[in-house]
Amino acid sequence: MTGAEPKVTLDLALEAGLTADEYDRILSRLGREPTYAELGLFSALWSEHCAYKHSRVFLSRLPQSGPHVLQGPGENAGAIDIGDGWAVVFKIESHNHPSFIEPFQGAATGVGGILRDIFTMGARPIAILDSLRFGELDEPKVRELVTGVVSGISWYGNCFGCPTVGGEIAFAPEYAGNPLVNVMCVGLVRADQIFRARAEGPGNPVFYVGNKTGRDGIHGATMASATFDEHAEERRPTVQVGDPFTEKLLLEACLEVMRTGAVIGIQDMGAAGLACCTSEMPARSGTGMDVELSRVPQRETGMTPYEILLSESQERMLLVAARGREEEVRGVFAKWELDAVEIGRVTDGGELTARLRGEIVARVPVDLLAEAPKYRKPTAEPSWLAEHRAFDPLSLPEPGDYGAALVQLLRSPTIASKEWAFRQYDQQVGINTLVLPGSDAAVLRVKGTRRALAVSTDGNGRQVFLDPRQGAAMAVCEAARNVSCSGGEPRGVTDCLNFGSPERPEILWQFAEAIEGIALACRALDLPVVGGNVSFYNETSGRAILPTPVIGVVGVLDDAGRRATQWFKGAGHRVALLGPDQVSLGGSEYLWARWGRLAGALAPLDLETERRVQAAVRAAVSAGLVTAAHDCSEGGAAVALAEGCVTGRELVGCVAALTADARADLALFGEGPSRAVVTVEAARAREFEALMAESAIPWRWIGTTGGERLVIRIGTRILVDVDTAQLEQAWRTGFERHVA
Amino acid sequence: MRFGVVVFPGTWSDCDFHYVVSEVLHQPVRYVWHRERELRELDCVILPGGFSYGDYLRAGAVAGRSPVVEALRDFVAGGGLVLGSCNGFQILCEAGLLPGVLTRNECLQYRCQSSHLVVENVDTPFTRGLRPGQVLTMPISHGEGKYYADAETLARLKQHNLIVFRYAEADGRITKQSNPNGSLDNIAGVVNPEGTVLGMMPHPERASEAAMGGTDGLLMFQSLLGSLVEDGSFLKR
Amino acid sequence: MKARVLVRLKPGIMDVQGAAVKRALAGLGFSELNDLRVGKVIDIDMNEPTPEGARARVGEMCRQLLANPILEDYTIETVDDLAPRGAAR
Amino acid sequence: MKARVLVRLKPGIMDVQGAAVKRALAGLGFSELNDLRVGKVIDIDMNEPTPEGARARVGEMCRQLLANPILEDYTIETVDDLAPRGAAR
Ligand SMILES: Nc1ncnc2c1ncn2[C@@H]1O[C@H](COP(=O)(O)OP(=O)(O)O)[C@@H](O)[C@H]1O
Ligand SMILES: [Mg+2]
Repeated sequence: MTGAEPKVTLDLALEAGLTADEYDRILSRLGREPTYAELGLFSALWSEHCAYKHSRVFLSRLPQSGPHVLQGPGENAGAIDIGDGWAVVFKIESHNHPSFIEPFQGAATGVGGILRDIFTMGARPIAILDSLRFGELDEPKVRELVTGVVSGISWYGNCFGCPTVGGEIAFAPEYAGNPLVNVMCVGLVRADQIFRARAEGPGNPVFYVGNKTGRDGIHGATMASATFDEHAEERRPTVQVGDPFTEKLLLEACLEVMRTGAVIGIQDMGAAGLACCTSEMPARSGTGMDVELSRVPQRETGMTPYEILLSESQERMLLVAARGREEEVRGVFAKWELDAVEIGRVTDGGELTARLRGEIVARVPVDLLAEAPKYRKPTAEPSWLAEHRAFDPLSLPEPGDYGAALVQLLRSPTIASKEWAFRQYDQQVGINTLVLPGSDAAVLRVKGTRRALAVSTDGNGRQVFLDPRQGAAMAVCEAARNVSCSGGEPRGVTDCLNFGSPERPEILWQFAEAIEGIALACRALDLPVVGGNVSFYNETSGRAILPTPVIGVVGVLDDAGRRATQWFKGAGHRVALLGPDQVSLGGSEYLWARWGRLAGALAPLDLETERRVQAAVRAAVSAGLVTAAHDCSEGGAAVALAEGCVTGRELVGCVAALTADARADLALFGEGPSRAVVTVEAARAREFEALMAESAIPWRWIGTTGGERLVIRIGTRILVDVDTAQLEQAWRTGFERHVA
Repeated sequence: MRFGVVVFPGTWSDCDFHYVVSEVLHQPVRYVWHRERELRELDCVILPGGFSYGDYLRAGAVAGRSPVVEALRDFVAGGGLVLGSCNGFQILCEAGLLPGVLTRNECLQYRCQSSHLVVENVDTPFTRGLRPGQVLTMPISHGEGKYYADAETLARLKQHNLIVFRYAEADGRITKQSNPNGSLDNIAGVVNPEGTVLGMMPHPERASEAAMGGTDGLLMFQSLLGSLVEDGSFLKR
Repeated sequence: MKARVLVRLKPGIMDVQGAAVKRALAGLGFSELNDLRVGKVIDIDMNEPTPEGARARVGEMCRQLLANPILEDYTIETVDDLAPRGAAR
Repeated sequence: MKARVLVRLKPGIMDVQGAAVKRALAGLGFSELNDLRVGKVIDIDMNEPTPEGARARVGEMCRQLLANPILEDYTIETVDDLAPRGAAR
C-alpha cells in the first residue's frame, strides 16, 4: 500500500474524530491497522453528519409509512404519490456551519446540495423553500450574514432555474453566533420512474459525472492538521464554491440519461463525497465496488487518495450503468459538456476497493463503513426550564396603547414582510406558481393534471425552547395548517432538526422531546415523515441555539382552481375565527418584541381539534366558500387580522370583536395552536355556518371587512383603531429597513 | 406559425415558452439546440430566459457567439422573426443583432417582480395587435437588465421608433420608481429597424394564462399569429 | 495617489467563471490556453501623498471589505508600480 | 507565456458597483477616496512562446469575447510587463 501517507495510530484516529472504542472496532473488524485513506473513510462516514450516531435511535420514533409513501427515509429524498401517475420528491437540509463561515457560498452550496438530492431521484426540481434564522438585526455582522445568505440562495436558485416559492426568516439573539440556513426542495417525477442510489449487478460500470474534483471541503476540522500539511501557513481553504450553471447541465444530463434506461442507480456526492457514494450505494445493494482513483477527473494536481475520496467538491454524481450501455451514458454527458468517466465497477464480495494506479489504497467491507455505531447518550431536562415556564406573562402591565403595540409587532422583523428577500428570488420559472411567496403556503400547479401542490415550512424556536414536545408538535401543525389554509391536503413531512451539542444531556433531551412531539402530531394528522436532516452542534462557546425543528409539509389540491390566499379581497366579507379560544402570551412574539422575554407556558394543543380545524378549512376552501384563509400564529389574532388587511395588493380594512373573557393584550396578541381566520362572502354565510356545524369545531363570526381602518374591540371597548396604511407601512418596512 | 425555442446550456425559460406555444396557442413548436445552424423551416425563433453559460463573464456574452446565433443572421436576413426575452435579449445585444447592452441592475440585486410596460411601438409583428400607450403587466426576473446605449444610439432608437416597451406605472406614466433596474430611459424592449427582431427583459410567457396571474403576454403572441394571417410580408422566403 | 488592487480567488478555490470563459474561448478556436482565471481589479484614486501611505490604507480596505479572506487573495499596486512599461491597449 | 487582461468600464459609464463599494468604504471611515472603480482581471496562461504572439492572440480574445466594446476598454499585459520592478526585461 502507498507509503506516501502517514501511518495510522490511535492518536491519529482520535484526531480524526473517532473514539478509542470506535477505533478498536475498526481494528478488530479489519484485523489490521487501517491505511490513512481508510481512516479517512471511517472518520467521514462515521461522523455525526453522515452516520446520525446520536440521533438514529430517536428518529426511529417518527411515523415513516402510509398509503401514499413511495419512498421513506433512507434514500436521497422521500417520495409521495399525488395521483395521476405523479409523485413528489422532497427533502429539507441544513447548511448552517458553512453559511456562517462564508454566507454567500455556504447558502448557495446548500441550495445546490438539496437540488441534487431531488434530481438524483429522477425528479425535476420545481420549488425551493428557504428557512432562515439569524441573530438580531442591530448587529452589523448579522446584517452581513442576512444579505450574504439571501444573495447566495438567489444566485444559485435563479441561475439553476428552480423557483424559490416560500420559506421563513426569523430572528433571535440565540442565533447570532450560529445562523440557520435550511433549504427544502420539491421535485416532480412519474411515480414509476423514481431512481434510487443502488449499485446492483456485479460487473456493471461505475461512472463519475459532473464537475472535477478539487481539494474543496475536505473535512478540515478533523484531519487537515498542521502536522501533515507541508504548507501549514497557507491553510487549505475548506470552503466549497458553487457552480449553479454546471448543476443545471448536470440536471438535464441526469434526467436525459435516466430516460435511456441505461442507469441502474445514481447518488449525488454530498457530504464525504466519493467515499460516501462508493460505500453507501453498494451497502444498500449487498455488493461492493472497485474504483481507480487516478481516473477521477481532478482540478488540482497531486491530490492524494485521501483527498480524492473525501473531497466535497460540488456538482458531482456517481452513477452505476448497465454493462454494455456505456456509450449511451457517455453520449448524453458529452452533449451537455460534462465529464463522465468510468472509474470502476460493481463487485460482489461486499468490499470497497480503492486503488491508485492499480495499487490498493483502501479495502474495507462496505457494511462496516455504512454501519456506524449508534449511541443513546443520556438525556436530562434542563434544570432551568421549569423556572422559565413558571413565569406568568400576565404579571406584566398591559400596554397603554394597543394600536401602537400592534404596529410595533408588525414592525418586528420576524413578523414583517420578507419581500426584500423573496423579490431577489425567481418565483415563477417553470410557470407553475399559482400562489407566490407572501401567503400561508405557495401553491404550484401540476401541469397536465387538475391538481396542485401546496408547500410550507415552519418552526418556532421559542416555543420549542419552552416546551420541546409541544413546540415541535405545533411546528408540524402550523406547517400543515398553512397548507390546509391554502386548500391543500397535507400528504407528507420533511424535517430539519437544528440543535446544539447532543453530548449535552439537556440538548439531547430537547431533541428527544421534539421528536416525540413531531411523531405525535404526524400520527394525529396522518402525516408520514419521508425524509429530513439532523444538524447538531449548533452552538458557539457553549451557548446553543434555540432548539429549532423546521418542518416542511407538502400537500395536494385535487382542484388547482379551489385554492385560497391569506389577504382580504374586498369590503363586506364576513370574518370568522376558527379554532379554540385558549391562547397564551408564553413564548409569544409579543412578549419578546415588547418585553424582550422568552418565558411562560404555551397554550394547550389538542391534536384532534387541530385535525378537525384543518379539515374544516380545507372543506370550506374546496367548496369555494372562503375568499381568504389565514393561519393565526405569531402575533395572535390581531396580527392575523392585520395581515389580512395589508398583505394583498389592495389595502382592505376590517372591524372585528374578540371575546371579552380575557385580558385585552392576551386576546389580541396571545398565541395558540389550531386557529385560522377566514373570510366569507355575506351571501354564503349560511352555507359556511352549515359546513362548520358539520365539522364540529369551535368557531365564531368576529367581524366584517371594509373601510380603511382595522378596528378591534372587546365588548364595547375599542382597543385598536388604526389606519391600514399605517399598519402596512410598519409591516412593509420592519425588516427591509435593516437590510436595504 | 412554426416556432423554434433555442436551448443553450443554462437556458431555463425554454420549457415555459414551449408550453405556451404548444398548449396555449396550439402552434407547432420545436426545441432548437444551440449548435444547430438550420433554421429555415421556422417562422419565429425564440431566445428564452435563463443563465446561458452561467452568464459568467457578461450576461449573454458566450451564447451570443454560438452557432445558432450566427445562423440567426441569415434567418433574420431572410425575413424570419426573432423574439428574445430576458437572457434572450441579452444574447441579441451581445451578438450585435440589437443595439445596446444590458448591465447589472442599478440596485445591484436580482429582481423578480411584476412590472408595467407601456407600449411605444405597434408597428412590429409582435405588437401590432396592441394600442400605442397601452399598459401591459408582465413579470421581470433578472439581475442584469439595465439597458444602456450611447447617446447616438439612443437618438437613433428614438428617431426610428425602435423602443417598443418602457417600464411605467400602472397608469402608463414613465417614472423613476417604475424603473426596476435603472434602464436608460426606462427602456424594457427594443426592436431592429426592420421590426423583425424584438428583445425585451420581461417574460411574456409568464403572463400568458389567467391562472398565472395575467394574459398580457399572450397579446404579443396573438399579435404574432395575427400578423402572419393579415400580412404575408412577415412570412419569410 | 492612485492605487490598484487585484483581488483573485486563492489557489485551489474553484473558479467557475474562469472555467466557463476558458471553455468558451476554446470553442472559439483559442486552443492554446492552459489556464484562465477571472478576478477583480479595483482602481482607486485617493487623497494620500505617499505610495507607502496609500499602500497601508488600501491594505486596510482590503482586509475590511475589498477581499474575502476565506476565498480571495489580493495584491496592491501603487502609482510607482503602475508607471507605463510597454503595456499596450 | 502568462498574460493579464484588465477589463474596465469606459470612462463616462456609470459604475454602480464601484459607487457602492466607495460608499461602503466611506462608511467604514475611509474618507480619503476620490474615486473607485471595479473592473475585471483575467489571468491567462497560454502556450505561446513570445510576448508579441501572446499579445496578439489575447487581443483577439478580447475583441471576440472578453470585453464588450460598448461598455468596456481593455489593457493587455504580458509576462514582461508583469516582471517585478528592477528585474531584467
Ligand atoms: N426566506 C424566504 N424566502 C421565500 N419566502 C419567504 C421567506 N420568508 C418568508 N417568506 C414568505 O413570506 C410569507 C410569510 O412568511 P411567514 O411570516 O413565515 O408566514 P406564516 O407565519 O404564515 O408561516 C410566506 O408566504 C413565506 O413563504
Ligand atoms: Mg411561519
